[in-house]
Formats: sequence, C-alpha cells, structure tokens
Amino acid sequence: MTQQAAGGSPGTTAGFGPDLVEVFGPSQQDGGPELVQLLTPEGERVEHPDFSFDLGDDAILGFYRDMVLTRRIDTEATALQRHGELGIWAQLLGQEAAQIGAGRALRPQDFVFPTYREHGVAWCRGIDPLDLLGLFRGVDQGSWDPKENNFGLYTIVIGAQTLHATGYAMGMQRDGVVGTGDPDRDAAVIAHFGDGASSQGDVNESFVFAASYNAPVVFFCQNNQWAISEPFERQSRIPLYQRALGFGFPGVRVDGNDVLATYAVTQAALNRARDGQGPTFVEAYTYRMGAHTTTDDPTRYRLSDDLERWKLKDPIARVEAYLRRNGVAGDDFFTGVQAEADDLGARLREGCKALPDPTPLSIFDHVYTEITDELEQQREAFDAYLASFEGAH
Amino acid sequence: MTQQAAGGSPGTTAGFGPDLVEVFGPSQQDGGPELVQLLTPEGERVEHPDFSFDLGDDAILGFYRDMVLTRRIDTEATALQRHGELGIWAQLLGQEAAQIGAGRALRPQDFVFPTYREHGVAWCRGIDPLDLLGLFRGVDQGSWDPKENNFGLYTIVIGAQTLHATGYAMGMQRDGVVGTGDPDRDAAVIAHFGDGASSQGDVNESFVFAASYNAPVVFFCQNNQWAISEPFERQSRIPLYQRALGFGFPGVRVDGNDVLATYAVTQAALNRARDGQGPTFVEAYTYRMGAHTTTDDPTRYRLSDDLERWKLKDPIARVEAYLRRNGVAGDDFFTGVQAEADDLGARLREGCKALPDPTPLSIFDHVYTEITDELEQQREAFDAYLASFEGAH
Amino acid sequence: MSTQKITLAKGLNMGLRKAMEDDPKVLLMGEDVGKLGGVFRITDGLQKDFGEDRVIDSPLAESGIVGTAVGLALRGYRPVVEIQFDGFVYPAYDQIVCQVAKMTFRSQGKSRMPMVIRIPFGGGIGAVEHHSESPEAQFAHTPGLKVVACSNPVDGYWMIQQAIASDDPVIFLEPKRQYHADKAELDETATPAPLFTSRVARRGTDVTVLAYGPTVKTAMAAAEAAAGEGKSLEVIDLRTLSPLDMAPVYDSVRRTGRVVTVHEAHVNLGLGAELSARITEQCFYSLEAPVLRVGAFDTPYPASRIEEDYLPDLDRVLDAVDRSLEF
Amino acid sequence: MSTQKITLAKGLNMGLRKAMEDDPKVLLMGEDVGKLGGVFRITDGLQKDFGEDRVIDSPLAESGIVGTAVGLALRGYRPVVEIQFDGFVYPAYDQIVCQVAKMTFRSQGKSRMPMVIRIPFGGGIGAVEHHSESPEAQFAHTPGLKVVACSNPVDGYWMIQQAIASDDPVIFLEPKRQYHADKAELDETATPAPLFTSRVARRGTDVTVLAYGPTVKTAMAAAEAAAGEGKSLEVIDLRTLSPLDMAPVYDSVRRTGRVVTVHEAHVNLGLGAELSARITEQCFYSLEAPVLRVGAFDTPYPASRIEEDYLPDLDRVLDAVDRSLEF
Ligand SMILES: Cc1ncc(C[n+]2csc(CCOP(=O)(O)OP(=O)(O)O)c2C)c(N)n1
Ligand SMILES: Cc1ncc(C[n+]2csc(CCOP(=O)(O)OP(=O)(O)O)c2C)c(N)n1
Ligand SMILES: [Mg+2]
Ligand SMILES: [Mg+2]
Repeated sequence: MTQQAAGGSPGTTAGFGPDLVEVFGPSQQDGGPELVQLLTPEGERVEHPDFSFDLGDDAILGFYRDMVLTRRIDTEATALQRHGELGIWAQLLGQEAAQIGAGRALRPQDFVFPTYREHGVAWCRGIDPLDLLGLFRGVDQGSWDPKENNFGLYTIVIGAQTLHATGYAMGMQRDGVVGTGDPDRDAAVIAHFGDGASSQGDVNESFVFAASYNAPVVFFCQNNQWAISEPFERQSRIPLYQRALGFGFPGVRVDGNDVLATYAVTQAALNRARDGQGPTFVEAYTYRMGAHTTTDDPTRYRLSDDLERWKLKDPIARVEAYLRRNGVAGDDFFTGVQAEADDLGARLREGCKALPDPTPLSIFDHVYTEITDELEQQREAFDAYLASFEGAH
Repeated sequence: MTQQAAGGSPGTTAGFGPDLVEVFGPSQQDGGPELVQLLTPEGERVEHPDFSFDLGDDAILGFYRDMVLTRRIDTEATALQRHGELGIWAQLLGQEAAQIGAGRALRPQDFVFPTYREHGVAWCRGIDPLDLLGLFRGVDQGSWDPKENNFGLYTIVIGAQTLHATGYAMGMQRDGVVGTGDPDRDAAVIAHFGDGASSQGDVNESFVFAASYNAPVVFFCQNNQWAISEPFERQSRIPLYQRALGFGFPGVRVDGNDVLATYAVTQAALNRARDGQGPTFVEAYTYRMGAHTTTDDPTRYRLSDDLERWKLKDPIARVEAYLRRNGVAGDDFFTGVQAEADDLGARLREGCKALPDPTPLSIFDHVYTEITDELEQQREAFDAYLASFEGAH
Repeated sequence: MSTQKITLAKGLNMGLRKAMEDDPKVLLMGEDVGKLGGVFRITDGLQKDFGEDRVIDSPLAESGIVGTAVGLALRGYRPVVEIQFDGFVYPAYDQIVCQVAKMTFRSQGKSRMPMVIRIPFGGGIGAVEHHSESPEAQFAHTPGLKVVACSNPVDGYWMIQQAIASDDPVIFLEPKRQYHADKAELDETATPAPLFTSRVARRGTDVTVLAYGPTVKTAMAAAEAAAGEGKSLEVIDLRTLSPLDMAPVYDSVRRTGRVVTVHEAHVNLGLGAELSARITEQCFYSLEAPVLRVGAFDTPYPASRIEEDYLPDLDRVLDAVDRSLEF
Repeated sequence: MSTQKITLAKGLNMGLRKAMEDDPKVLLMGEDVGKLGGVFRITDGLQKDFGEDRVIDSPLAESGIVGTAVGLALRGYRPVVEIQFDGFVYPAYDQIVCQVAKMTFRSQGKSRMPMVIRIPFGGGIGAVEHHSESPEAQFAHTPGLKVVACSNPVDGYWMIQQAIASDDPVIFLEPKRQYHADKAELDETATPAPLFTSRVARRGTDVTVLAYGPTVKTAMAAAEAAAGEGKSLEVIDLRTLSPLDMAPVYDSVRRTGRVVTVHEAHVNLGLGAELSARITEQCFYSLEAPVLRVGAFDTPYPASRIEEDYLPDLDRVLDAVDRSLEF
C-alpha cells in the first residue's frame, strides 16, 4: 500500500521527467553502470575513462598488507568481544578496501572525521589499533589526540561529525591552506558516514553548508547496504551519490570493494577540495559482511544468499589474485604478511587485557578544562565516601 | 577567500562532471531557462510543452479577485501593525500569484501545511482573514480548526511543518485515499516553505521520508529570494528545484509571479501525488516585495534596483493586462473587485480591534486535553491571587 | 492460566500487541522496529502480525520519525515511536518540545497529539557513549508533555497501554537495564492503577525513598538491607514524573520526616531538585532533615568500566539514608 | 571620557568588537548577523569591519551552525554563535548536549570547545510563539556546558568578553527585553568581577531574592517597593547558572532565613528547584520558611496579550515575599 500503483492519467506527470526508474532492480545489484571500478572481483585491472590509478605495484602490495592487517584487527577484536574483553565491537569485515583506499589517499595535513567503524582509516593514520579498543572495552571514549594524527575521535551519534568536518574545512579556508597550489600545504577534510546516516538532518545540513561556503570537504559514504536491519532502500530510492547533485556538487559511486578505484576516486575528490573546488560526495558501494556490531543478529533480517554473492567480491581476495596472477608477489610475501598479522593479533590480545581501567575519581576529570568548585566538592565527597569502605571489607 | 580560485591541475576533476556553473549569473535573473511560464509579465499567454492551463477565463477572473483581495488583507494588516493593533505582520506582497495558484489547485480533501506567510492559501481554503490576525495581534496562536478547512495552523519554527505534512500524507496512504482513481476521494498534502527553510535538517528529512514511502505530498517552496537578510545564494548554489533530484523525485521551477503557471504546475504535482506517484518539489520563483515582517528593515541589506526590477513582474498587473487586452473584463469588473476589497479592508479594521483578549486564566486551558491536578492548583492559586487585587485598586 | 511470568521486555511487547489489537489506529514507528523487532526486541513479531503499514521501519532520522508521527497524529493515528537509545532522542528534541508538546495548547484543543515516545533509558549495560542517558528532567520541564517511567514487567504491560490510550503525548521511559532481568507474574485480567499515579512499593516509617524506573530496584534492595539494620524505609515508585503525583509522597514524608531521592539522572536540576523543592514547601514543619538527593554526578556519563561507580547504587542510597537519619 | 552611557545591546556589541580585536581567532556566526547586524542589531557593523570570514551569515539551520562551529573550534577558532531567538535553539540541541558539552570530557581534555552560544531569551516583547522562551534549565542540567545570564549593559560588555575567553563552552543568555531598555554607565578601564560569580545587587536583611537575566530588574523594583513598606530585601543577581556560585547565596540566607527565587522559566524543574534543594540542604537550620519560587506557570508560553500575566512581575514577587514573611 505504501507504494501505490501509478493510477494517474497520462499527461499529469508531464514536465516532471520520467517516472521513477527501478533503481534497485537486477541492473543495480553490482552497483549499476555508474560504478567506478579499476580492479574486478577476479583481480583483473580495468581502465575507467575518468579515474586512473597512478601508483605502482609497490603501493598495491602496501594496500594488500593494510587490508590484511585491518581485517586482523577486526577479527581479533570480534574474538575479544566474544571472550568478554570488549563490551561491543563494530566490525568492518568487507569494508577494508573502502577504508584503506580512502585512508591512503590522505595527506598528513588532511583531517579525518570518522564514524565508529573506521578502523582501516585509523590504521592508515597511524593510530595504534590498541587505542581503538578502549572505547569498545569501556575504559575510555577514544584515547588518541585528534591533533596528533589529524584523526578525530570516533563519533557515535549518527551524522554529527559531518558538520564538524564542514566546520573544520571552513577553518582550513580561513587558515589559507586551500587552493594555494602548494601540495604540502593545501589540505582537505574527509567526513565518513554510512548509508543510514544519509537520512539525518545533520548530514544534509552539512551538504548545504559545504556547498554554500565551497568548503574543502569530501563526504565519504560507505554504502554497506545496511543500517543495522534496514536495507539501503529505506533511506533512498536512487543511488546515494546522486544526493550531492541536489546540493550542487558532484557525486560519484565507486566500487568500495576495489581498493584501487576507491583510492583513485578519493584522491581526485581530495584534490578538488585542496584545490579550492569545494565538496565532493563519494559513495563507496560495499557490503557489511558481518553483523552491525557484535550484539546484532543479522539472520533476523537478511538472507544468506546476499552474503554469499558479496563474498565473491571480497576486497582482499581480488588484490591477492591480481598480485599472484601478475607475479607481483609470491608465497613469501603472503606468508610474511600473515606472520605480521599474527604478531599484531597477539599484541592486541595481550594489550587489550592489559588496558588499565580508569579510576572512579577520574569521572570528574576534564568535564571542564579546570574542575569547578561545585564538581570539586562532589569529587571530595565521593573520595571520602569511597574511603569509608576501605578497611570496612 | 571562502570561494577560492580553482587552482587544480587539469584532470583532477575528471569524472565529477562540469565545474560549478555560474547559476546566479545574468542568465538566472529571470529564473533561468527552466522557468515554467504561461503568462508573461506583459500579460501575454504563452504555451509550455509540459504544462498547460486547463481552465477558462472565468477562472482567471476568479484568480484576479483572489489576488487583489489577498493583497488587500496584506496591506490592511500591515497598516494595522503600524497603528499598533498587531504586534507584527508577515507580509506576502509580491507572492500573491504563487499562493493563489497553489491554493486554487487544491481539492477540498487535500490538506495544507502553511508557514506564517500563507495568507493567500488561507484565503483559498476559506479561512476568515480576520482569523489570521489573532496570531499577529497576540490574542491566540491560530484560532481556526485545522480539520474544518483542511488547513493547518501557521508554523513558526522554520521547516517543522514539512515533516508533519509528510506524516499526514503517510496517514492518507493508510486511509486508502491515494491512487484509487476516484477524483473525489484521492487526496494529497501540500507543504509550504521558503528558500531559507530548504537548509533545515527537517526539510531535507521530509524529502527522505516522502521519497522512501512514496508519500502523496507536494513540497511547495516559495523562493522569494530572501530569508530575512540572507540572499538565496547563501542557501543553495543551484536552482532549488534541483534539490529534489538528489532525493529521487522530480522538481520543477515555475514562475511564482504567474498565477496560471503556478496553478498548472501545482495541479500536475498534486495529481501525481493523488495518483500514488509520490512527492514532487515545486519551486515557485518569486520575490518578497516587502520587508520580511513589519519589524524588518530591508534597506540594510538589499538594493532598491532589485525591487524595481521585480515590480515589473507584478503578479496582479499582468493578469489585469491579460484581462483587459483580451476584453475579458472591463472597468466594471475592476471597480467591483476594488469595492469588494474596500469592504474587506473595513471589515478587517473593525474586526481586528474587536478581537477579544484572552483572559489571564485561559493560560491554563488546553495544556493537556484535561487539566491536571498540578495545573488546577496553579490555576486556583493564580485565580485567588488575581482576586486579591480586586477592590485593592 | 490467567497469570504468567514475564520480563519487562515481554510485558511491553504484550502491551503493545494488545493496544494494536484494540485500536487499528495504533502504529509503531522507529529504527529497526520491523523485522529485527528493535535492538531490544520490544516490538518482536509485531510487524509480522500487523504488517509494514502498522509497524514502520523509519529512515535513520529521529526528527523525521517524530515529525512524521506528528502528521500521522493530526490525521487521526496514534503513533508509538521508539527512540533506539536515550542519547538519540536529541535530534528529535525540537519536534518534541516545540511541536508535540505545544500542539494541543496552540490549537486550543482542536488538534491533539495522542503520541507515545518510548525511550529505553538509563545505564548499567556496559555500552559506549550516548547509550546510557537519563533525559527525563528535560522533558518533565516541558509543559504539554506527560512523562512516565515503568519499573517492572507488570507496570510495563499496563502502563504502555494506558499511555497509548492517553490523548496527550507521553514520554514513556523504559529502564533498559531491566528489560531482560527479573520476571514477574502478570495477571491480564487485573485492573491496573491509573497511569498518572505513584505507588508505595514498600511501607516504612523512618525514611521515605523516592525512586522511579531503574532505581526502584535499587531502592527496594536498600530497604531490604536497611531493614536488616533496623531501619525502616518507605519506598515510593513515582511512575509518573510529569505530572507528579505528590499526595502519597507528602503523606509519607509527614510520617517519616526524612526523604532521599534516587535517580540516574544528574543531581543538578534532576527530578530530585523538584521533589525537594515541593516537599520542603509543603512539608516544611514535618521535615527532620533536608531532602537528600542521590543521583549521577554532574559529569557526562563515563566509560562503562566505571559506570557502576557513577550510578547510584545500594550503598549510596544507604549512605544518604544514614546521613538523613543522623541529620 | 572614560565612561559612556550604553544599552545592553550596545554593551554586547562593544564587547564582541573588543573580543574580535583582541583575538583574530574569534568568529561570529549565525542567521542574519552580517549586513543586518542580527535581528536585534547586536552584531551591528561588525561584518563591515571584520569581513565576511569573521562575521559569517549562515544558512538557515541551527544544527548546522552549531555543528560547523564545533569543527571550527576543533581547528583552533573561537566561534561565537548567535541563535536568533530562544525558541530556535532546539534544532541545535543535539549538537549542543552531545557534542559541544561532551567534547572536552570525551577527549580527556585533548580537544577543547571554546565556543559561546548567545541566546536572546525571555519574554515581554509582544512576540509570536517560540520567541519568548527560557530554556536555561535544560542547559544547566547538562554537564560540560557553562551557563551564564547577563542582566545589565555593563555586565553585557564584560561577560561576553569573559565568555569568549573561556576555554569551556558557554551558553550566554541575553535578556532580549532589556536590549534597548535602560542605559548604564560603562567604564571600560574597570576590572570586572570573574565570570562565574554571583553579585549581591542590593543588600537587605529580611528576605533574599534570587534572580538573573530579565528578572533582576523585577527583583530590584520589588525591593524598592518593599522598602517603602518597611521590608528589606537582599537581591542577588546570580549571573552564573552553571556552575552556580552559591557562597554569597548561603551567606545571605543564613542572615535572612527566607528566600524567593524569580525566573521566567517554568517553575517545575526550573532553576528555582535546584536553588531550593541546595539551600535547604546547606541552610536547613537557618530557614524560617521554605524557599518560595516565582516563575512562569507550567504551561506553554501564551499569546502575547496575556504574557504579562504569565511572567513573574513585581506583584508576584512581593506576594511571595509576603508569603515567606508570614510563613
Ligand atoms: C542519532 C543516532 N540514532 C541512532 C543511532 C543508533 N545506530 C547506531 S549505528 C546505526 C545504523 C547506522 O547505519 P549506517 O549509517 O548505514 O552506518 P553503518 O553502521 O552501516 O556503518 C544506528 C541506527 C545512533 N548511533 N545515532
Ligand atoms: C528554526 C527557526 N530558526 C529561525 C527562525 C527565525 N526566522 C523566521 S523567518 C526566517 C527566514 C525564513 O526564510 P524563508 O524560509 O526563505 O521564508 P520567508 O520568510 O522568506 O517566506 C527566520 C530565520 C525560525 N522561525 N525558526
Ligand atoms: Mg550502512
Ligand atoms: Mg524566503
């Protein structure tokens, strides 16, 4: 009933363009004809008229390593949650290419506003993966300094960070680090968010502001097809990259399981921003292979068929196929990366358990830049209260 | 500085389509090539390939009368504010065609969600203009019953009503009054808002919801070029009707000073909605000839040139020219409408001053459907308090 | 088999089902309320039985959800909105305080807002930021809204139905920590107390403890512990936060002369402040000690490893009881 | 010529100008703050002198304004946001309570939010709905925010500069009714009191009256009138609502034993509730009467023709003073 049959008399739709096209039909199952791809699921390099990958095989080896290690962070963290060491974990399984492609396109002076799932981008920014665990273990709310690696704290409230990103980009404009022509100086911001987030007022307002001020920001949306249990179709009935057209800046849909394409497209978008040409929307078309988080149960709402089909597009497998087929890397390399991953896994397991719990009194720290008298009194009273139990037990 | 020169190397923008076109250049001053027009400022009928006006000259006489009377309501109310009888008034001067065209395209079963400036639409819905004054005089917050004329209360919070409209339209879907093919039954909602409002999260969320549920709602935006002191360019760098494309439904820009075109386009959009074809965005391109409200001083922020240019496009003058030129109406008709306007003016002046002030105790009415004990106590205490002054003076 | 043992989650689910059966105008809306049954499974199975038009998965936008619910209410529906977590109600705050709360007043009763906004609230589930908030004071401060909090499975079953039947908008707070915790015996043939009433959960003579939602359990445990030390606590489950049902409170305070309020919200300008002010005003000469307030500290909700230090617990309640008695 | 007579609007305008001169990182943002100088002209002339990059006309979206201000603050700027009217702060509520308020805490002090959110607040200007709200309690209930209210031109000049200098986010409330009302003598060479302190505005011995923002004037008038009847009121202008500066209040209450609070916000869960709770807790044995609260009724703001009945006025304050004295 919510999708009534078109009962209109012919002519009434004149002037409004063609009737709604079936954008979710079979033709869209692979992302549709507009999908930018440079490496097929089978590992074959293809060319695209507008976007090209300008790095060599060395870089691809690096991307491969990044993706494998990122996936290992993810599987380790998932296991740690199963063992009760983390309260929850937001898995990125399947989204490695989207994140590494985007993350490696960044320059040091760029700034990143992540969601809660940007473990791969964090990796590229040099955040110690152990630091990512604190939030999910419940010992902190993100312990890195955003200024150190130009990587913001994870944002839980869906979409809020897209406005922060736009404001930060406005700050860059005011700092004169946009459009100077100096590649070491010109900077941009990347705002990460999901397909679900695209429905939030904040996200659309960030498009308005970014367009209005021509701010140097790339809106990087990982359309992983799901917002918890809701399929992408609930959020939009047209491909998401087209949202940008309604706000007057370009959008492009890239194969988010293709690290080369994601890198190339994100780099081009970041260049536009750094050059002073304003915002771009990048839709990385991908799939959330895992659950929404470790507390989610996707069997309640999606078919395993879907998952199986996407497994064939695995972002890591296709790079491996490319590297092997072209003789860029042999078993040695792959074993080496695997060993590195194992070491990383072990370090995470050890490190996670060793993460210190905050002290109760730390509750009062950093509410303000300096504690207020009011809070100092609460702190002292609580201290005395806690002390009253010592020896009592 | 906020609009940096494009300093990018060629190639970096590949794939993102053409660089930002100058949509606010001279070519856009008349609304641009996409403007749907059926009656020129000189009063000449023109045809449009997609939209046609399907009523006769009788209807045009009616529109003329509507517009003149609506303008009179506006000038009377403005005068009443100057005389201290109203606290404030939101003028519609210049927007008569947009409102009458939209208002007359409605059927009784349709529902309207207005802003604070929809006096012309209110007129079409049969709201007594005197009832419009209560809010601005400060005696009530809208005294009509939305259910009686299917015309909602004025909404002050920018954009909030677009979501109400979408929800109401979802209710119509559930009531089975959409796409049945019965013209007396099929219904739609129209949501009014301004160019400024298009930046609000709520408005964009209403686009998301309306598209997602294919709700029978027409988003009718009067782009009067200003949001108080901010020119349209602050809100969008492309024509506003194109916003809809980003959400997957059609948008069209109509000459909002042309009552025939506005009628035709709105009717077509409403028909789409009633037929179950979902939402449409109509941008009525017009101009706020007056101040934002009676407390505003537009000389602080805009040039009188602009105003003079728009005066040539007056929505009423062009209909008068048409009627006279084609011998549809002569002096008798125009004098008659003028006399009617004078009567209306007199009635408003008298009526406004006679609007009763609410009683102090009415503060407690209708906070809830039944007064709570808590409020009853406050009411009684206040009653006693007020009584304590009686005789004291 | 007129009774069965149910959890709070089950009570709410049964209550929603009953309300939907009784009135075809009742709709459920929210994120993931359909196939998933909500992240807490409160709407489990309802979309299957009532269809997608009555159990509506919404786009991810809280203002949109509440705003469209306003439109549906104006069209004659009775929407029941689920906010996924307390911390995500804020994008909808404008629609709630400016539209939902004011529509009846603005229209002089011509338009009504029979809407329920369900909010899982409170902490203690080991979650990340924004998932453990207690926003009730902000809503209780807003005229036009009614605010209630259930504390147990049986109240969950009845109160949600009563809230849906109300022609006024109701903010319906559900202590998420209790969803799948203790079970209670539900008799579906019983006659429930009216919605906007408090309940004396335990009789006592020394100190009155005022609690609601998740802290009722804490207060009851404290009363049990105190009884062991010879102190008799009277526990009142407020249930309704706006309007407040003060009569049983005043009655109790006039007997005990001492009051401790307990909530998970920040103490500063939390419900305890209003309770203290009213009690002091109405029972000035009965009070043997000032009303003492136990609640979350006036800091943001901390990382979950120390949330139990942050939240009021049995010991903090007992400590306040002792301070009150020693005053 | 070291002093001049100025209105509150002028004081704020001068203060903003001074802050912008002193620190190039200070930016103004909001709707119509540029050429128009804001609907109340508080930013009059500033865009002309500091340019469009420092006085930024924003698209019409409050969440967008505050959200981009967060980003600018993270980049090292000190944004001063103007919310056009109190009733329009709610679309930005989520950004304020979840982002602005929590950023310092979340980042353990690594990120700061030196942001000022200016809100013209309160009623009495004959406006339509949503233009006369008093939302302060909601912000004061939110840890991480600081909340202040100025009441006079001189405070306006100093407090806005102090707020901008603060590294914590400050909700800055301006009594819009006073903008263009009384003038006061400003000495720009004076040394202002610290921002987060209350001020005894008038000494007295019988009853302590606590006010802030627009009600300070009411309280002072009441004190004047009461003096005529031989009653001596001490008036404290709270100035800071979060944190509260209670020392001068307790000191006063210990002398007078009686307190009346006055604000335009709803009584239920308004600042008066918190003041009452704290005073009762700290001055229990000094109180001769319960703290009495004068404020707006617990109803939405009414149509403006009866707003003066709705708002606390001199008579309502005096009535409460009498009730306190007679208690
Ligand atoms: C404002 C807000 N509403 C609801 C939530 C709960 N929530 C967390 S993740 C999520 C789905 C997000 O989907 P999407 O944007 O597609 O990102 P993904 O999780 O797929 O990466 C929801 C509803 C939230 N965090 N914030
Ligand atoms: C949420 C909100 N923010 C700010 C305002 C103050 N305000 C009233 S009208 C207006 C401009 C509206 O511009 P537009 O949408 O173009 O409509 P117009 O007044 O031109 O008809 C503003 C900012 C408001 N009413 N609501
Ligand atoms: Mg997703
Ligand atoms: Mg406008």
